[in-house]
Amino acid sequence: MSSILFVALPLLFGFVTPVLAKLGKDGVAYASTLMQAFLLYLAFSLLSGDSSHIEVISIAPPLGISFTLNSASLLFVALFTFMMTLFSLYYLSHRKTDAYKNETKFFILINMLLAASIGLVLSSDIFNIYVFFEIAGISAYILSAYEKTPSALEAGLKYLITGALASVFLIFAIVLIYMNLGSLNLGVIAQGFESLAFNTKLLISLLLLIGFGFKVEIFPLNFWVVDVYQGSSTLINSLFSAIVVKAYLFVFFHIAYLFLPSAEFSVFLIYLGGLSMLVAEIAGLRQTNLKRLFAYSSLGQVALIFTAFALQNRDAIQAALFIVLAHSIAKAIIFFALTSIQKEHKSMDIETLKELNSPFLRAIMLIAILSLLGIPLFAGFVGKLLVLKSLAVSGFIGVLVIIIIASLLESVYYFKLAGFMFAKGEKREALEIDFTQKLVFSLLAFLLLTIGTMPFIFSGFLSESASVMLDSSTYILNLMGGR
Amino acid sequence: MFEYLNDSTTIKYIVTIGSMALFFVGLFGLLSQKHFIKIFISIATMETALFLFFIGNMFNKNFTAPIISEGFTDIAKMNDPIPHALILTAIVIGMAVLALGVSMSIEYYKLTGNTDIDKMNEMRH
Amino acid sequence: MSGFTLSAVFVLTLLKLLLENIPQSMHRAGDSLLELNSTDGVANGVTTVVVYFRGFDTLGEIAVLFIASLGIGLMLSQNKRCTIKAQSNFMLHTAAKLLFPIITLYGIYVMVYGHLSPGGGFQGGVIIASGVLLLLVSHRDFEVPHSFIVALETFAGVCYVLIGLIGLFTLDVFLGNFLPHDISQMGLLMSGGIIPIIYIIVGIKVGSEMSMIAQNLIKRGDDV
Amino acid sequence: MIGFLILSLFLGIVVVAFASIIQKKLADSIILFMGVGLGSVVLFFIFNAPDVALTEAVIGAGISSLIFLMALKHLKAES
Repeated sequence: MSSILFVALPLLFGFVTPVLAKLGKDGVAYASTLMQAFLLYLAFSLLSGDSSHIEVISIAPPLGISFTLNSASLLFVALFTFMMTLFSLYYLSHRKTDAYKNETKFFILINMLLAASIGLVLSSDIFNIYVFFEIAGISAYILSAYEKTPSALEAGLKYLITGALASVFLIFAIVLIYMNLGSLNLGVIAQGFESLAFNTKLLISLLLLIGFGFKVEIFPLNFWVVDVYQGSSTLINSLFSAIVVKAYLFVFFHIAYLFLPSAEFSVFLIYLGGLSMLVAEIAGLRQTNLKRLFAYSSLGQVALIFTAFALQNRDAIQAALFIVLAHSIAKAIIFFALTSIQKEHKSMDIETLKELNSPFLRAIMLIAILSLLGIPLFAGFVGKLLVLKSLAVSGFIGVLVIIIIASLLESVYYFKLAGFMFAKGEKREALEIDFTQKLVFSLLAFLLLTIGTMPFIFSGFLSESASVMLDSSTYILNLMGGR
Repeated sequence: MFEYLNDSTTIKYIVTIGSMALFFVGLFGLLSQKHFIKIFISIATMETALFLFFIGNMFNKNFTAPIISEGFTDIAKMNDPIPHALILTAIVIGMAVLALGVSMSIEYYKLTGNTDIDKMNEMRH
Repeated sequence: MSGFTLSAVFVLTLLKLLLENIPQSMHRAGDSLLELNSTDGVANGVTTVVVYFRGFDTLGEIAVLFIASLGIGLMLSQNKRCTIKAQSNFMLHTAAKLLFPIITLYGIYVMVYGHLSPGGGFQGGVIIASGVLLLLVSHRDFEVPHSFIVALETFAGVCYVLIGLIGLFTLDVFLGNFLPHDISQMGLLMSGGIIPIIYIIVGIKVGSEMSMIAQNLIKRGDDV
Repeated sequence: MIGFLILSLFLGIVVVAFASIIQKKLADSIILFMGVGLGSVVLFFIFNAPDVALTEAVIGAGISSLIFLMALKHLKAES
């Protein structure tokens, strides 16, 4: 019952917003934030409840669509609602001086994005996943073109064309699955997948990989990502980086664990992840635009998460979940801070950091960067260490070396950034950050430090989520038992 | 006329090869054409090819449409309705995405005078 | 020609893999659905699937249309509207006026009989929107009443979710069929419980969204 | 008969689609694309899917071609 609410409430809110707009723009803004806070409360009350949060909901029970809420999907739902609530809080104070045009449409779009991301994570029906894939996609296209400048429109168009292509391949995979297995329910598909001919299995997996590969930003298919990040507005990038990619990553691996054709395929995925990380970091080295630079850093981190998920054992998945948390929080900080900087300095060149006169922002950004880099006592460290450890245990020494090289390259540009931030030089007037924003920043930074210094608080739940994610037989059993 | 084509396996072959040929045309257009409208037409062609592939492969010529009406009440002899429902949904979604893409390209053209997908490089300078 | 070679190689590989094992006819989910279909008293199997068994997909689909229409409005919105140029041809003018009620009637028929015959909300909605499109093209000064459309689409969207939630609270199933749907009524207009109602709601939503899309595309000012 | 019908319709659709893709003039290209939509409507009808045929008729061949034509009003007409 509650898992439907996570999707139905934001959708309902989106549908009523045009009428709510009659109340005034402030009303919509506060109502939207309140609704997201309510979802956050719901997610956390489920998290702190009893440990077995498995809930399967079937819509039209015998053969319809099922939603599964277990520890793994609950973790992502909580992350998304948390990030979205903080985003709204940040935006509430940002909009006083620098609101988007047609603000009600903006609120509809972010709530639709939230509903679709949650739907992607919860859904247990492959065609339903396609529908949410499209909702998330289409609201992301509009959000990236939102400002209607030439570069924003270019970003939106590139995103749209690649997204439409991705959905063509996803439909192809779904068509083949239904033709060969006669069902769309993930449980039924997972049971029958083993018995298919090898070629069909290979074909379906490749089509799924191409379809989702565009969205999880994996190497040959990620040519569009950087332009989209640069063209869209800085604030919206935080949503792309903290929510949308994470939802696609979860769905992709959730499906992959249920039906992966062979062990060779997962080795292929591991090498693909390592390669993507290396390429992203090399390309990131010579960037001078901050948004572009952090886009490359996102690509690198996502590739690291991809590699960790592809290792397909419990420790690696736990590590991946740690990086998911650390990366979402750090990127939210970075893009919020860049928004504040851009508002003041009107430029996103790396040189602007020299003129930045705000000790608070500098400290916060430094924490985020150190966490992204994986320095001990910061959140990124735990995940990276665990990934390297499980790579070594599984015997992928080549990938281990590639990731270490990529991390070193990464550190080059992060230190360059830090150097720019603390360089002596002419400073602008002090950049004022109001109380709400300070609260958001401090909360996020505090979380990063907490995860970094006391990972044991989280590791229990994360390892449970990891084993739930990997345990496909229980998932199938619950799905079939739910009927 | 051409009775040997009426075999259900032959029909499946015709459908598979024909729809993949259409898919090829769409993919070729996507890779070779530059104009936005052409790109969107290519994507729409690819989608249509997939829809034809799906419906055609699930089609059994001895069965009826999945609608109960006078004289057609034998449920066991009806075509599977699920592909029809899925394709219905997919057609509408595809159209929505294309319409959005077209409107974005109109705005982009108004601002830059460019309709060429290869010349989209606002960010490279 | 590299695009040609690349796509040819890709599609030929696909074709080889596809032709090697053409799926056999087997028992699929749809067959069991058809058996259940008769218990709902809805003659059109596709309608049952679209509205009832896969109702959440349809909700997602109208959400996609809603967002797309909103996005198109956002993209093409500007202060300057298309100015009235030459008045269109008298024949066109009159013919459009005459045709519009007929098209609308046909759209409503397709929409209302969606559970009995081919067609339904999507098709009916789009047919009505194409009537609006005809008016928009032929009458340069015609404008879709904006606030009315907004009210209509909000009403439809909210009704859809609310009907789903009522089903959730009464029958423990999202979009549960809580209205009487007796099998003996099959083939009558009043049959199938909530299914025709939802399809009409979908039709209203689709029709209003598509009309807005058409209006935005046509009335976009000619120069910046 | 039905096999021949399907075969010839597919042949027609592929040829028309190819012509639509390589056509230089966009208006012609869109009209040909409408032809692809119409052909697939007939195919869907043959495949016992009247609902899909109706949808494809109003959306695939109808509205989306009209959207392309409306766009043509605003865009450069040559590719």
